[in-house]
Amino acid sequence: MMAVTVYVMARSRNLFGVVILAGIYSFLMATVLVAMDAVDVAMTEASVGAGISTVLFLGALYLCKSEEARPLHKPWLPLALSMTVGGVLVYGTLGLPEFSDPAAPIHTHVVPRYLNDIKREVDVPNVVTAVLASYRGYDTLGETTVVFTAGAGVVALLRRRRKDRRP
Amino acid sequence: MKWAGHFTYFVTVFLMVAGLFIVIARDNLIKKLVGLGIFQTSVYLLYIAPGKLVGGTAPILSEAFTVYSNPLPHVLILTAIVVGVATLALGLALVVRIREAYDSIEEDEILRLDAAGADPRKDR
Amino acid sequence: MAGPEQAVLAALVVPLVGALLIALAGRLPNLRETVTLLTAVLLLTSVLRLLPEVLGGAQPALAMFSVLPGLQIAFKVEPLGMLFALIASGLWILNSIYSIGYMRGNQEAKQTRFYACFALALAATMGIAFAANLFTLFVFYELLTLITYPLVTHHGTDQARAGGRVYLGLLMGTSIVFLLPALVFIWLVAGTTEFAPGGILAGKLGAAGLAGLLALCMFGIGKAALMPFHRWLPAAMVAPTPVSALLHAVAVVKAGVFSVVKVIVYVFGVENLASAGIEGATSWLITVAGFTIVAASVVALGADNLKRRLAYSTISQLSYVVMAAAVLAPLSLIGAAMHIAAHAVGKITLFFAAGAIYTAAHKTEVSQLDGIGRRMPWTMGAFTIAALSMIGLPPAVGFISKWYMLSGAMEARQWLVVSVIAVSTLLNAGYFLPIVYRAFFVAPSDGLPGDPHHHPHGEAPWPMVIALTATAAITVLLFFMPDVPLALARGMFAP
Amino acid sequence: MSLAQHLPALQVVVPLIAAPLTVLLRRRSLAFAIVLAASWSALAIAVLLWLQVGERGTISYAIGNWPAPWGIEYRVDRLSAFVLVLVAGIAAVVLPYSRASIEAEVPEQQQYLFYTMFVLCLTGLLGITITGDAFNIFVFLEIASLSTYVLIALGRDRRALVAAYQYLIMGTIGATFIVIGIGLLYLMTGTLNLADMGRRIAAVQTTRPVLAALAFLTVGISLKLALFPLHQWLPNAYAYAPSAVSAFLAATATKVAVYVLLRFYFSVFGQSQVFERLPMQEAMLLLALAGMFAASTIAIFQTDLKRLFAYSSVGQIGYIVLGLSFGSTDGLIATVVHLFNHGVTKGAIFMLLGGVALVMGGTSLSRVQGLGQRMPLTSLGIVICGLSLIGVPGTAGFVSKWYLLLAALQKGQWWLVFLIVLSSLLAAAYVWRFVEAAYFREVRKDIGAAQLPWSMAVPAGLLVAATVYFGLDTSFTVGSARQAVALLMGGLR
Amino acid sequence: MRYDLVLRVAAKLLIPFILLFALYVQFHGDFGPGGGFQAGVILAAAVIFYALIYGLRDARKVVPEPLVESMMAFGVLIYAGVGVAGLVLGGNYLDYFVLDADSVHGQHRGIFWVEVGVATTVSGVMLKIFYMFADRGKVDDE
Repeated sequence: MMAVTVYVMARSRNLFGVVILAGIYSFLMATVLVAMDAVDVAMTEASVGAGISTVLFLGALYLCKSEEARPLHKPWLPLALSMTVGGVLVYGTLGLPEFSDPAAPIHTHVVPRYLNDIKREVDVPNVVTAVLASYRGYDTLGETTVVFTAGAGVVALLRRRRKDRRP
Repeated sequence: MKWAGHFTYFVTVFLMVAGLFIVIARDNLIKKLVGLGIFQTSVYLLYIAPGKLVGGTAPILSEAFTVYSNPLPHVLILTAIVVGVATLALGLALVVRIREAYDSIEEDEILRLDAAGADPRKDR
Repeated sequence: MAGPEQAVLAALVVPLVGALLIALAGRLPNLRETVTLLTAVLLLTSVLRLLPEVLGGAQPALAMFSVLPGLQIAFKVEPLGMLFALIASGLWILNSIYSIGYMRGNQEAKQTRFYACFALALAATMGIAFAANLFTLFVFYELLTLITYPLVTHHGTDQARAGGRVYLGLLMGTSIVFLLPALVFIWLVAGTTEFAPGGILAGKLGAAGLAGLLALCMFGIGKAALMPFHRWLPAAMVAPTPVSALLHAVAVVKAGVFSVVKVIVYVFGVENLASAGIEGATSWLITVAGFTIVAASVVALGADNLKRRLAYSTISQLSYVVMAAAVLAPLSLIGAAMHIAAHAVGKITLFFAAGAIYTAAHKTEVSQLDGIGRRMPWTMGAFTIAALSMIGLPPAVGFISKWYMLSGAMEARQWLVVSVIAVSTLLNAGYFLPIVYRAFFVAPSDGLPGDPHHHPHGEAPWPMVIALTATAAITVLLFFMPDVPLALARGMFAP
Repeated sequence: MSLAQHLPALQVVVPLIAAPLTVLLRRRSLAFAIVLAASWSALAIAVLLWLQVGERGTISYAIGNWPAPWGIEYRVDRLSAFVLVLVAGIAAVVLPYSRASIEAEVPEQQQYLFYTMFVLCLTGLLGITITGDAFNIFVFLEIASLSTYVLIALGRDRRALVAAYQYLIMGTIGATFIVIGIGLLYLMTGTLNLADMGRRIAAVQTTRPVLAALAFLTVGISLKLALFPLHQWLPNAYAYAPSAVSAFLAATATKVAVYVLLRFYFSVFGQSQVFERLPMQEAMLLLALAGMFAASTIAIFQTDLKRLFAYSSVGQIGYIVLGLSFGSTDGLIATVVHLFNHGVTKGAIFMLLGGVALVMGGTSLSRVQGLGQRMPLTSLGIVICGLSLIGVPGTAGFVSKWYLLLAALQKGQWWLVFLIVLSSLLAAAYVWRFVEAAYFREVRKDIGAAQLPWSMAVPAGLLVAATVYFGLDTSFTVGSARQAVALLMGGLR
Repeated sequence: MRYDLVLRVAAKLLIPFILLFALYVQFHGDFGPGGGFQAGVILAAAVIFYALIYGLRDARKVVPEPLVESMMAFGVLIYAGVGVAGLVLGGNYLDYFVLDADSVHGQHRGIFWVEVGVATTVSGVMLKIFYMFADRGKVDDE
């Protein structure tokens, strides 16, 4: 289903439609994530993917024309390129442990401490929050900084300049 | 069984290929960004999927459950999503500025304009 | 008087300071040129200060600092270097005197830059002369190339730029493409680049390796103008005459052949090469050098432009040194060393004369020189003596160096070398004597009144005349009392 | 609890805190003061760290007091300390320079934000260098990248926008590749801590995911460091960004990317035999050579100095990667040393060019005619740095070249030796295009009124001096490099 | 549509709830899904919603731009500040254990403040970006 959406997005040239589809796509992604028990991620994806980015896109489209020009050249090269990348990834993933295999390293190595000792160490039921804010709190600081960077950057780029108010 | 066991990976790969394709192949700047978004989201799956344990539940501790999905990837992806949207915002801001400066959001067209020579009015 | 180490340091620093002062004194020409002369004199004195030490067998050394572990910027005054330094610093004084006359006589532009670069070039030359290891030699070699570039392109015209391109391209190109790898390789094999009697590669490489490495070095030292890398010399003729004199007689080309001799003696080691089998290692070098000698002489024979003819003569004369060194016989090596000196004084005289003619009569072609000897007797007299030295006839020092080379070649049974020397001597005579003949025995073409070319002129400005007379005098002097240079040349083999 | 043992954290946090302050205060001069203080203290910290590491060896700092691999670990070893010094040092020099050049190039209300972005970029680069956690690398990489995009887009010319956009696209793709690579590694090892990864990877060495991860990481990072076929973003970015930005990026951004590559190769993959499975070294050798020649050749035909030297950067990166491809001690020394030397040299060149742009109103070859008389010192500086690019003895470039040749000769690859020296002749060719324009053309009377302010001349001169100094006294560069490489090679076998 | 009565009433009714929800997500993040980031987004969404209905001008009145811009900065400062606090109190950077006598409470406190910081920055940035784009739009239409 997502696949279909994506395909349509790739084909369609009406940017408005594309953006809306992107929103839908994010919602689908969110549901999938829920199915994967990643509720926090799902929530974020929904609010960000479907919410923020759609608004942003619309905002941008509102400033630009919403019809994409017909591509001039037949895109064989890009296709080949992305295919090879995909190929490499398939090659790689085939070696990965099977889906939901409890013996996979990620379940056995670092995580157990989070799940088992958390009550004693942090005592926050939502492990994600705990890890996010405490164990790997520094990543989150970085993440916040990234957001801040983006904000300040947008300001730097879009702030009106008194000089060239165009008539 | 092996192939079934890797189904989610294939979805991931497909999304990724599609996204990358859009980014490289399309000339429209906004379309590129959309593709970029898809490309990034595909990675989310790559991280999250292996974290799932069948019969497990969301990593929110309570007496009722014993098996939880792996929280660490969730954390990482939360960060990744945020980074993604940050990048998106910047990208769009750039597009807007480009549109003002060139009055076009088609890459090939812009390149043609540059080839034509220096811009009539400095955009500052 | 300060100790020898300080003297070494002085020899390096004096020109630098001089250059600085010259640059500062740019506003006032007189002061500027006094500074130049003073610097030159100071330099000569500090070099002379070292002479007795070296003749006494001492080798004053001075280690600066190491760039990489095992790669040191260090200096050591050994006889050969002493000889070279002596020539360079001594001739610099005369050259400065001459330059003053020339630059003023022709109202050259950017004179300050000229004198400053000149001083810097001398500093670099001293560095080469006193280099204690191949690395230091290489560094100063490159510096010399860069510093002389603005001198060569002094006029800033398109022609000058083209000439500069060839000059820099060939010298830098050869040194980076051939010499640098050779240097690294030597360091890798020998673990040092220190110059040592008997060579540092002794027993470290097979005949093939030696031959290859030798090839890299010989072609790498482009300043020695071995064919096919000789093009830069004629190209550099766009420079003002004093610069040509500097290039040909004082610094650049001498630095080239000097390096060649030094590399052969102290890096490869004579015995080492000889044991590797002279056919294996050096016969091709002899052939190349011999070919260069003859070919260049032939070209010179056909050249009408005076400076061009002199340039090709230089090319062939340089190859004497290379060839003599390649013979590997002690005598011939002494001859090579002597020839560095002999050719220096001789060739600088010739260029001074050419410059004087140009300044006084604005003539550049051989064919215009009819009867000029009567107008400029001193100049042409000096020219004649120098020419004799070039050909290798007494009473000029050229005779001595050629003598040693010949005897060395005979001793080593190198009949090819002998014959080459013989032929080239004839050719030399063939392209020098006609000039002398025209100058003195052909009636001047523009002598007749009413002739449009008629413009009476006498000698060039007096500083130039003094300079060229002095060099000519030295040429003769060295013939009668060659003891000092000979002693130094022999010193090469002193244990 | 002395401050000394918290240096690793402060190294990054000081500039990080400086960033929001600049936004709060919104005053250009205040922002400048804050950022200046931040970057100088960053330099001080970096030097202190370098000394500490010199004495006590690798420092490990557990952030949040969570032991690795559960928490995020900061890890300062000899290599990272070296790179930290480079980055912080360049920043500390560029900042005072930037003030004047920014006032000329960036509209007034934007300036305090420029400093914000600059210090954020510094934060990111330092963070990448100092962290010992794979995902943390990605996070700080993004901080650095996003701020870089903005910095570039602040350029005067509208083409700066397009350049920034292209860089954004390519950079993000690169970053995502890196994430994928990290993800695969994580899935196979179950940890994100680099050292831990390196330990655990031995068990799963040469499995497909690890190989794929290697591939993804290599491509992703190569995008960031503009290895030859992936360099398209670089020339425009450097050419149209504000001069100060060009100088800072040229000197640091790609270098940090190289550092990351070294990290992953030797700290993570090193212990496994991955390299035997893939023709990595051959591939890198080819790409490096291709870069050296193609980019240098393109550089010769540029008409704008900024572009010319931007392409030269791509070529020089070829050298860096070449040294890496040898896989030998001397090769790696060449890489690390050249990473530093080229950083200094290029920084100097772009700062000088910034001055030229300010005075002559541009850096096209037609504008710099007669620069030798107009700005004698500046053009002399450019020539000196040019010589360093060629690798003339007495300049920093020579040292790196020396080790490259040494490494090539140890392998007995004479053909390679000659290729290297030939490529430096190409460098000579493009440097001489400047020389002839500057010294053999008449001064353009019509342009160039402004005066070069001291605040720009002095820092630039400082870097030029450094270029010469590190060509004569290599105890710092080569010494540190030698230790760092010993560390890496220790990890390798 | 800016003056459509129904919408405005609906908005009046809705927005408080959205804000409430935001707060819930913020502080319930420890127990249920959610946390500072999501909260921040929702917060911003509320204001954006308001702006869409009542128009930018009013929105600016409620949430002036300078405030928004300083919010961006403050968030980061708070977060980094917590870290520094850890330093001051003798722990490592971002060390929550030392924030309170009882290390677990320390953790709680640390996480709480950190989340606040995140929420502040995020909502600030989102709003700012929204304002920026909106501005650009207005002028381009003229």
